[in-house]
Amino acid sequence: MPGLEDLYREIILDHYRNPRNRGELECPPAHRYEGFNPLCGDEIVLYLDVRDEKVVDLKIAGQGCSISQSSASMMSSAVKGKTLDEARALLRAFKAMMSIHEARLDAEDRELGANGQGADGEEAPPMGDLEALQGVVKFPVRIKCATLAWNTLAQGLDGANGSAGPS
Amino acid sequence: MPGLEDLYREIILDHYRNPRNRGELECPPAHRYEGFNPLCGDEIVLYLDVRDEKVVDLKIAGQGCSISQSSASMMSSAVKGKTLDEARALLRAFKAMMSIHEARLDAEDRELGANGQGADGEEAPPMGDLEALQGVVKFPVRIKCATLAWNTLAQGLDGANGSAGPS
Amino acid sequence: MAAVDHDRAAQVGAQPLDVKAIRSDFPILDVEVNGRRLVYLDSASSSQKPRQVLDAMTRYYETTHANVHRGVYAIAEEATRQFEEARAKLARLVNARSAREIVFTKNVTEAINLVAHSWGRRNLTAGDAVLLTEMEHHANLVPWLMLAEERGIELRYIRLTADGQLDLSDLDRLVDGVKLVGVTCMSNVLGTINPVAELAEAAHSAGALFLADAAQYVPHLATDIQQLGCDFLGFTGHKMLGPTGIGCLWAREDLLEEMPPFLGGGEMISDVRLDGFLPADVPWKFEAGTPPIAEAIGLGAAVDYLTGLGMDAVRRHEVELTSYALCKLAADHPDLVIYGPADPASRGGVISLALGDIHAHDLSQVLDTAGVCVRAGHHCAKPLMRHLGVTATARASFYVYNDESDVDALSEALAEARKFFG
Amino acid sequence: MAAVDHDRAAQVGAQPLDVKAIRSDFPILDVEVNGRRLVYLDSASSSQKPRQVLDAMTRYYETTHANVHRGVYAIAEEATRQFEEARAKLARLVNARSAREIVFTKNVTEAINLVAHSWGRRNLTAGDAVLLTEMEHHANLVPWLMLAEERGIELRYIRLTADGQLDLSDLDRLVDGVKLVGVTCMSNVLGTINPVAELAEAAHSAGALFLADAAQYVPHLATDIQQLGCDFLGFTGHKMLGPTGIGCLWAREDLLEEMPPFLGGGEMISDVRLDGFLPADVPWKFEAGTPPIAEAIGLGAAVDYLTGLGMDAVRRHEVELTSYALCKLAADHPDLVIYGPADPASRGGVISLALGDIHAHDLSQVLDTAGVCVRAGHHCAKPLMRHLGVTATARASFYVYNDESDVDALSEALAEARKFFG
Ligand SMILES: Cc1ncc(COP(=O)(O)O)c(C=O)c1O
Ligand SMILES: Cc1ncc(COP(=O)(O)O)c(C=O)c1O
Ligand code: FES
Ligand code: FES
Repeated sequence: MPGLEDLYREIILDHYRNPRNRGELECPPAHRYEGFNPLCGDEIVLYLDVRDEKVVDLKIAGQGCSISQSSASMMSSAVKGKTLDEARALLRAFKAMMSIHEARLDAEDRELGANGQGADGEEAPPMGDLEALQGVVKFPVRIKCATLAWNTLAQGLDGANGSAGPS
Repeated sequence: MPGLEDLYREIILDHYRNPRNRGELECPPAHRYEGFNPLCGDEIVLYLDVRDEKVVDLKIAGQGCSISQSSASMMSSAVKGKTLDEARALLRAFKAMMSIHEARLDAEDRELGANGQGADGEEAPPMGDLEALQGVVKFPVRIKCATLAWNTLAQGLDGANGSAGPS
Repeated sequence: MAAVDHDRAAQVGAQPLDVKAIRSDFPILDVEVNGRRLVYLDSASSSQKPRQVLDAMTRYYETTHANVHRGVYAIAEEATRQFEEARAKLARLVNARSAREIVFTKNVTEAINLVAHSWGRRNLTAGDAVLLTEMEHHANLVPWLMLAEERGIELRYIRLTADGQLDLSDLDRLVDGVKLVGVTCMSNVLGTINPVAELAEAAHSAGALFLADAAQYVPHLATDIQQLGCDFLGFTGHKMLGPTGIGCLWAREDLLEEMPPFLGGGEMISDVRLDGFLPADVPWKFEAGTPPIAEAIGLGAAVDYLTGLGMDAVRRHEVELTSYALCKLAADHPDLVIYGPADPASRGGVISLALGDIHAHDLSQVLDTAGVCVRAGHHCAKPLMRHLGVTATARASFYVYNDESDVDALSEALAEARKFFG
Repeated sequence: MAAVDHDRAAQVGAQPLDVKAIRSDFPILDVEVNGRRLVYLDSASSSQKPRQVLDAMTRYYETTHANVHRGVYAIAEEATRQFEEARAKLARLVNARSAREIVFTKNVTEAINLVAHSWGRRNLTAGDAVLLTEMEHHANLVPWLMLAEERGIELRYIRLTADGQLDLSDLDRLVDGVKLVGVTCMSNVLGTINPVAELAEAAHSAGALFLADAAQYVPHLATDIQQLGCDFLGFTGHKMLGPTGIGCLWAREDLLEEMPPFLGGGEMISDVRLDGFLPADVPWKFEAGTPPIAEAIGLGAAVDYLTGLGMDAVRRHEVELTSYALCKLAADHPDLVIYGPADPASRGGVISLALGDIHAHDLSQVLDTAGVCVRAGHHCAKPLMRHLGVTATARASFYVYNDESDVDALSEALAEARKFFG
């Protein structure tokens, strides 16, 4: 039985109590993306300002539990100022860290060998504070909390791809 | 556990091997009625010739198991020559004998106090050979076999009622 | 302990429940979670099962399992007998006129879908209206939303008052011209017990039928459909000490007779040809395929268990426990928000709460480490959540095996949670 | 004993089953009927359950029951884990690409109705044709008859040859222009194993989808949906050592994605408003309400039991036993009519028979007094019965716990029956 301290690491509670990059950005130039966790009904709103293939600014609004809020806060710190490619690498690495359980439906069959590495064997970027979220995989129902902000970011990165620059 | 001899009394097997009143009657003057046992798909065809409120003749066709066939045969012997009222009394008495289980869905609630007597407390007519079918109630699935011919007769008596005489 | 006497149950002088003896019938209550005893406060989601129910099913499988209805050999006859006896027990439990009025389904959700598909598709066309309430469980919303989308029927809703009761001030207008009124007997979020008999009468006066979602009612209160005056009433086995995989629709026999079949297959036919079929008699017409046989027998044993305790005693116990909980929690936690009616006599043992700004899922997670199981989420009542202005609540709910020590454990765990996130 | 070697299973060198050891896992086989041991020959109706399956369900209820999917407390997480693990086991059993392709239903009848309602109502309109066979179980007839009545779709049928095989001489014409072909993998009356892969290919060539009713197949033969090439495949728990109250639909994920929901309620939504809803992801989109949780876990244990024996070994055992039975019964009873294919390699362990002019129900009743359980009736395949020109047959069927002594008991009991009615 995993204990509370596996889930609620000190750093997580810190990001929860003092969320970084909370707020809104003007659209345009930023874009607005919504993420929704159907399990609980919580919602995250991501404002993403991408210029010259770089995340020059981002803000987080919406509400959710401590895990989703702190994960969003950590994500915002980790991604801000990064190039789109760096952000994508981070996203892949984070999803891989979470995938052990989230992909359970697939992981149990022969299709998907989730092993915490990017599919193409690339080297994972350093995760920093984000490592603290690793404990979440022991609480399967909460994985969607941790990935909510990241799935919303994924939408944003796809969007930035599509429009290929600021709009 | 009831044994085979409770179900297949000698007299039943006799009626099964040598069915009485088997055949057809010309319609008109007779009427034709069909009875169907959805549990097994067996069917009985009853030809009923009623004149002056009396069953002057009847014949049985169709096919079914030994219980349904012998019950039909006994019914035909018991009813032939009887007045409609006598036939109805016999029908009621037979259904009451069978109702202990057939009406189980109702008997278990407060609506119906099935007690083997006509609803109005009338005296039951002598059952003769038909008593042999009493053992069937110990085999609930077979009750519909025993009552098949009688339910068909009921249609016929209702029909005779409706047209009030030969047609 | 603050005994409450408003309730009918209390007045008929039901014996208090011997909770200690009851607890010993529930093996799961001996389980330890994180080294603490299991404090199970999620019976509104699904109740635990007594030995008697588990034994009835195991005994059935070990001695007489066979497919029902068609076999002439002894164990098949016995299986059929036990299965149909379970139906009769359920009929008696809700005071049905006949066991033919009980249709076995897989859960109450299927029961309501059955009504929407079979009665609804036969009787509702574009422009017809159905009246529901804002506090319905998704089970009594989505089937009608699907029908609305497919058929263009109109859905109306009874709104809620500030303290979580149905706002009936507008009922006459709302009910005017509707064909069906569908209402939960008791809210699975707020605990509110709705005035079912009154609503059924209003429905009938307006020429509408009345469907009761009794998923939270039949397990907890003596249910008399004659007195409630419903036309359809659905409930579900796993919330009333029974197994998963079984639910019930009670419906007036004449309605069942007129309704077309729902699912097609074996058991529900009296004849099949390559170009058509004849349905069987009620209730089997609505039970396509092999039914949940062991589950029906298990549910029958659950009914025996509940009637052994006495439904009035069950209700009295829950009124008392809820009363204690409302007092105790409010006293211990001034910052605690408790949703729903304040009077224990007009509510069931379901308490939705919010502690400061701690998210319901975080709260539930922390309570779990103290062995206290409460549900966090929207409780399949998202429109009600929107009405309350929240996405989720934490919900504690009681049943026959809970007592004051469970409430005390909840209260202590809430204090721990406040400290943790403070 | 006449070993038969035509079968693939036999060729891969499966170990013979240790029937004695297997029998000791089935408590019901120790029951006595009329002072005789129970000779259970009705597994095609419903199989018996091993200890391992009953224990898995009891253990679940006694240690970790809670409603699945939404709870964040430990026992609810564990319940969810076990429930979804059962889904994964079923996916592996039929070689699905992903557990998302497995939808839990209450029986295979519901699985087929799900396809008819959800896929059918979306994709079939008046004049569209569906091709079935004359040997279908009512479960794969009535849903389509209902749709035909409602929608005016055309139903075509593959007829049968004299020895109870599908008559494929006309297949090209029959399949031309149809949208769906629905076929039983194995007849529950004749035992005929149909050429599913070939039929699926013919369906696909004609632009149709292929639905397999595998209720009698998955329990008895290694099932590989990739190799069979189906689009939908349904089967039912209680015929494969699992509990009542659960069935499965396997379907291609892209088809499930496109299909509208079937029943509406909790679990199957991702959002509900008073004016609409959003369905959840597959497979949950099709699982409205509390699912059969304990039943899924029990079925998972049944899968473990079967794969422990090895499906090839199961098949080999049944081929050998059927072969023995066909020889023995024909030798002992020259007046016995046995329906269906003569070659044990192209049929399952299902033997429909008629003894002289003794009615099937009388026969079954008399066999019962010798402890021999066989099913009498139309076996939910009335069109097939009409084809055979009978209203009922007596049917003996085998499973892993049967052996030659059961066949011997059947043969002796048939002799007694002949004497009784002679
Ligand atoms: C071929 C076939 N299809 C469908 C069914 C129906 O199964 P169930 O009653 O479990 O839905 C059966 C079993 O009776 C069967 O043999
Ligand atoms: C009021 C109400 N209706 C319907 C349901 C649905 O019950 P089930 O999931 O057993 O169909 C529930 C339980 O979740 C409920 O509380
Ligand atoms: S509970 Fe909603 S995001 Fe965590
Ligand atoms: S079995 Fe058909 S009438 Fe008896």
